[in-house]
Amino acid sequence: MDNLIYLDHGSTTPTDQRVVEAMLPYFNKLYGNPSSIYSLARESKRAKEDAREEVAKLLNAKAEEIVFTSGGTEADNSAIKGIAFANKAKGNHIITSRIEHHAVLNTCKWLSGQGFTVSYIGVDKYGVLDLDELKGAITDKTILITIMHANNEVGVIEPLAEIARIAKDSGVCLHTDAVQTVGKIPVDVNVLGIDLLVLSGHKFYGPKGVGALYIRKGTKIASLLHGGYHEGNRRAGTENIPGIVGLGKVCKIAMEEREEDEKRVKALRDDLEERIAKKIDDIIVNGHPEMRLAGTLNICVKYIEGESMLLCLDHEGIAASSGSACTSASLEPSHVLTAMGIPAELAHGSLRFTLGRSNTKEDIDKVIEVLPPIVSKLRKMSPFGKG
Amino acid sequence: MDNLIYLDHGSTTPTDQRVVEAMLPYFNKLYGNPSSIYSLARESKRAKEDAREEVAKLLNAKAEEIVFTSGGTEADNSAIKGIAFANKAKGNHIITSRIEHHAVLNTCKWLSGQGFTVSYIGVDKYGVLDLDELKGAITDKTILITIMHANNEVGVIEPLAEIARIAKDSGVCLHTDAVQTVGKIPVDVNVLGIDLLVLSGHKFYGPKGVGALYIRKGTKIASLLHGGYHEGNRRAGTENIPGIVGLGKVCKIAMEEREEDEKRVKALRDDLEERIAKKIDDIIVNGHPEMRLAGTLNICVKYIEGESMLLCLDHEGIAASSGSACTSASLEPSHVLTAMGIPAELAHGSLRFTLGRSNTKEDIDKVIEVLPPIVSKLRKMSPFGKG
Amino acid sequence: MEYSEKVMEHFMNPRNVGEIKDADGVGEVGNPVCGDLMTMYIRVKDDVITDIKFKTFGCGAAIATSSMVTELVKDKTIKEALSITNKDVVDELDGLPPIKMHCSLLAEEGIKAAIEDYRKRKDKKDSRNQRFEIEN
Amino acid sequence: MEYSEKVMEHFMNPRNVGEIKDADGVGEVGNPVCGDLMTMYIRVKDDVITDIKFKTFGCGAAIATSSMVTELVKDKTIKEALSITNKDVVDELDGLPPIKMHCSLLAEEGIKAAIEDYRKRKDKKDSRNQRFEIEN
Ligand SMILES: Cc1ncc(COP(=O)(O)O)c(C=O)c1O
Ligand SMILES: Cc1ncc(COP(=O)(O)O)c(C=O)c1O
Repeated sequence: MDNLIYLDHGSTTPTDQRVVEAMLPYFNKLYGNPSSIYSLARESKRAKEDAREEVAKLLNAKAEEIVFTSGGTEADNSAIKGIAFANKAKGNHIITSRIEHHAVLNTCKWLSGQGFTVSYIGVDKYGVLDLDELKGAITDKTILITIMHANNEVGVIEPLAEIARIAKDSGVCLHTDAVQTVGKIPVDVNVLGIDLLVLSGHKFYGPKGVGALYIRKGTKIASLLHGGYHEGNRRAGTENIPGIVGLGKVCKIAMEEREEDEKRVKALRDDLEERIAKKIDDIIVNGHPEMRLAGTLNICVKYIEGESMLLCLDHEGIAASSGSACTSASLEPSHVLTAMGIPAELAHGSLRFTLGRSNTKEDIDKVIEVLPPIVSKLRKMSPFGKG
Repeated sequence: MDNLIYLDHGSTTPTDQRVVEAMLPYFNKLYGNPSSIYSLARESKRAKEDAREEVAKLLNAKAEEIVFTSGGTEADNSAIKGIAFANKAKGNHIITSRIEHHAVLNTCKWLSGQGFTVSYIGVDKYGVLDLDELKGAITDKTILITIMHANNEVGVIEPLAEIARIAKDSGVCLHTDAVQTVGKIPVDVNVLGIDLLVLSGHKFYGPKGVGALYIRKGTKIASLLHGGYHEGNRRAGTENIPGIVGLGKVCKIAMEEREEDEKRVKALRDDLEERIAKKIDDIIVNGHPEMRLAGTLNICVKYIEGESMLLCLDHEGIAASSGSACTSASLEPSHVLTAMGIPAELAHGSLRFTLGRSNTKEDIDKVIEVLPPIVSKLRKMSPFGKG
Repeated sequence: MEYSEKVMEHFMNPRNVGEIKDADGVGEVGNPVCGDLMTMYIRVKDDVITDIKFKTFGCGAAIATSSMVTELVKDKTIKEALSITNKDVVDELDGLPPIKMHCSLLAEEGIKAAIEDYRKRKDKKDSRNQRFEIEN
Repeated sequence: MEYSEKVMEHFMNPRNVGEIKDADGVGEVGNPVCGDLMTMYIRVKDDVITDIKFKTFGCGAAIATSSMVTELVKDKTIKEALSITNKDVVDELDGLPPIKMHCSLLAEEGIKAAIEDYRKRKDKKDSRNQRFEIEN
C-alpha cells in the first residue's frame, strides 16, 4: 500500500505512530487491570485517568464527565438509550435529524419500537438543519434532541450553538454526535452548550475500538452495558487500557496540531474542488460552501455510478468513498444526499474525498490527472448518452 | 514492574508479544475500514475474516457463528439482552446462577426491571450448580438459561454438558460465559451443546477491549448496538481491527499451546496449594477439588481481611486478588463465596491466586516465603485473638 | 466486498460496450433511481445473435455482468441465448459477492428484453402473428 | 484505589497495636460480617489518655486509621479526644480514597466507644451519677 493516495479520512485514519508508541507499554509491560489494587494495576488506573484528563481538556470538559467506550457507535447508543431509559417518566419523545449517522438513526429507530416516538427534522439543500422545524417539533414530552455536529458524508457543520439555545429554552437535553469534528475543528462543550457528546478515536488518528462519551455533570442517564463497576458505574467492562491511552495521546496531539492541520487540509481541499470543477462537466458540489469540514469534498458526477468510479480510482491507487447504494449494505443511496433534495440517480453518482494529514499537493495532482479520464470512460459506457 | 510476581491471571493477562506483533501492521499500515471497497480496506476485511476463522476453530464453531465485540461484558450483555428481546413473545423468564460474573448478574437484574423475571439457581459448597433446582426452575415461559462455564473467583467448572441436556430437553436456549475457560480448557460448542458463548481476549493473553460472541446458527437474537451494517448486522460499530487480529492470533496460539500450559500451571498451583496448607493454619481451600481451573487457588484465611493481605503481598512484589468487600466496589463480600455457604467474615478473608504462563517455581517459593509472616503479622493485629 | 479477478478484468476492460445504430432489438432494464440501468442492443441474423452491444449505468458488478453476458450470447441462437441464466453469468465471472447477486439478474433480463423487442419488431415486419412460436 | 504514602506507612508499621490487659476503657466497633472490627483499649489518668492500643480486623484503611487515631488521642484529655473527628484522622493521613471514607468513621467511633466504656466504669466505681458532667 506504499503508493496509496488515501482520501477517505472520514471513514477512518491511520493511527499516529506517536499514539501507537504511547500504547505499546500497556499491552504487556503495564498490563494490570485497573480494578485491582496492587501497584501494577494502579499504573493502569493512573494512565486511564491521565487519558481522561486529555480528552476532557480537548473538549473543555471536566475529567469526571468523560466515559470511555468502545467507539462512536457504542457511545451514541449509550447516550441516546441512556437518556431515553432514564427519563421514561418524563416523556417519550426524541428529536433527531434526517442526516444523522446510522449509529444515531438506527438507535432512534430501535427506540421507536420500545414505546418512544421520534421526529426526524429535515435539512436545506446544503444539509443545514431546519431550525424552525426543530422548534416546532418540541413538545412537553420531548426528552432528548440529538443532532450531529458535522455530517460524515458532506461535511456540513450544523449550527449547534443555536440548537443548544433552542434546547435550553425548552429544558430539553441535547446530545451531539461529534465523531466527525473532534480533533478537526474546535469543540468546546461549554461554548456549544451541549449536554452529551460522542467522539471516536479512529476518526482523528487514534486507534479503532475506542471512543468517549461526554456527559455533563448532573445529567440523568442509564447505562447501556451492565456488569462490573467501571467508569464510575457508567460503562461496565474491563477497560481497553492501550486504546484509552491512545485516545488520550491523540487528544493531546490534536490540541497542539489541529489548527495547523485544518489550514493545510483546507488549502488542499479547496484546490481539489476548484480543479475538479474546472476539469469535469456536469458535477455538483454537495454540502455548505462555508460551513463545511476542511477536509471534505463531496460531489455528484452526473450519468455515472459511484462504486464504478471508486473501483477505477482504486485501480489508480486512490482510496475514496461514495454515497451510492452499491457501496452501502442497503439498496438505498445516501440518506443524507436524498434528505438534501438530491435525486436518487444523482446520489448514486456521488464521490466523497476526505483529506487528512498524509495528503500532499502531489496527491491532488494525481486525482486531477486520473479522475477526468475515469469519468469520461464511464460516461461512454453510460446509457444516458452523454459519453 | 520487573520483579513482579503476577498471580492475578484471572483478572487480566499480559498480551502475548506475538499477538502485539500481529496487531501492529493494522494500526497504521493496513488501517483501512473494512466497510470500504478499495484494496486497503479489503486487506482489513480479510484480516478480520481470518481472525474469525481462528476463533471459530478454537471453539469448533463455524466462522459465521462468531461476532466480534469489545469484550466479555459487551458480549454477555448482547447475548442475554439479545435473546430476551428477540423472544419476548415466547416468554419472559430467564434462569441463571448465583455465582455468575456481574456482566451476567447485572444484565439479568436490569432485565428484571424490563418485564422479565429471573431465577437465580444455587450451588453446593464447592460452587457446583444445583441441577435439580435448575430443572425445577424451568417453566413454559423460560427463554434462556445462562450459566458460566467456569467461575472467575474459585475456578469451579460447571457441568455444562449436563446443563445443556436439561436445556435441550426443555427446548430452552443456553448461553454460557466462557470468559474464564476459553484458551485454558477445551471448549467445544458442539461437545458442550450450547447455543451462545462468550469469550474475552485479555483473559488468555490477547488484547483488552476485544471479545467474541458465538451464536449458534439459527438462533434468534436481537442486537445490542445499533448503527451501521457490521458483523452481519449483529454488532454495529467500526471494527477494532488490530484487536480482532490480536484475538485471532491468540486463539491460534491457544490451539497450539493450551494443553501444555495447562499441565505446567496445574503442577505449580498444586504445589502452591499444598505448601500453603502445610505452612498456614486455619485456612480453607475454596472451590471443587477436581473440577477446577488449573491455575486457580482461592483460600480463606481466617481472622484477617483480604485487602490487607493484598497490600502486604504487593509490598513484596506479588499481585493477587481477594473476594473481600474492600477490594470490590460494593460493600458486600464475594457473592460467589457466600453462595457457596461461606460466612461473610470468612469471605472477607479470601485470597485468590490465579497462575499463568509467566509463573515459575521460584514465584511459588517466594509466596511460600512471604505469605506466612504476612498472615501472622496481620493475625497479631486481629481482635479475634488468634495472633 | 471483494470482486473476483475475472469480474475486475471485465469491469476494467468491458467487451462490447456501445450502441448498435439500427439494432434488431433493444432492451432497457433497471432503474437509475435504484442505481442501475442497462441498455442492450442486438443484431440478429438467421436466428443467431451476430452482434451485441451494451451501455450500463451501474456498479462494478453491473458493468462486469453486462460485459460477460454479451460474450456469452454472442454468436448464439436466440434459443440458446434465452437459456442463459444469471447463475451462468456469475459462474463465468468466478462468482459475485452475495450482496451483488441482484446485479447479475439485470444482465439476464437485459438480454431477454432485447430479444423480446427483436421478436416484437419481427412480428410487425413479418406482418403475421408468430406468437405460437415463442417458446419462452 | 490508591492510598497515600502516609496511609501505607501506617498500614505497614501500625503504631500502638495490641491490648491493654486491665484497660480503663475498651471499645469494640464494627462488624466482621461487614469486613471490619476494631477493639480500642485506653488507659486514663487524671482525665488524660495515657496509653492506647488497638486490634483491628479490616482493610488497609481500617488499620491505618486505627493506627493514626491512637497517635492523635494519646496524651490528650478525654475532652480533646472526643473532639477528634474522622475528618481529622483522614487529613492527618493525607486523605483516603472516597470509597474508603467509611473506614475512618470506625476509628472515631472506636475512640468514642472506649471513652464511653471508661465513663460507664467510672460511674460505677465512683458510685455516683455523673450524667450531668457528660458533655458529649
Ligand atoms: C458521524 C459519525 N457518527 C458515528 C460514527 C460511528 O463511530 P465508530 O466508527 O467509532 O463506531 C461514525 C463513523 O463511523 C460517524 O462518522
Ligand atoms: C467470568 C467472567 N465473565 C465476564 C467477564 C467480563 O469480561 P471483560 O473483562 O472482557 O468485559 C469477566 C472478567 O472480567 C469474567 O471473569
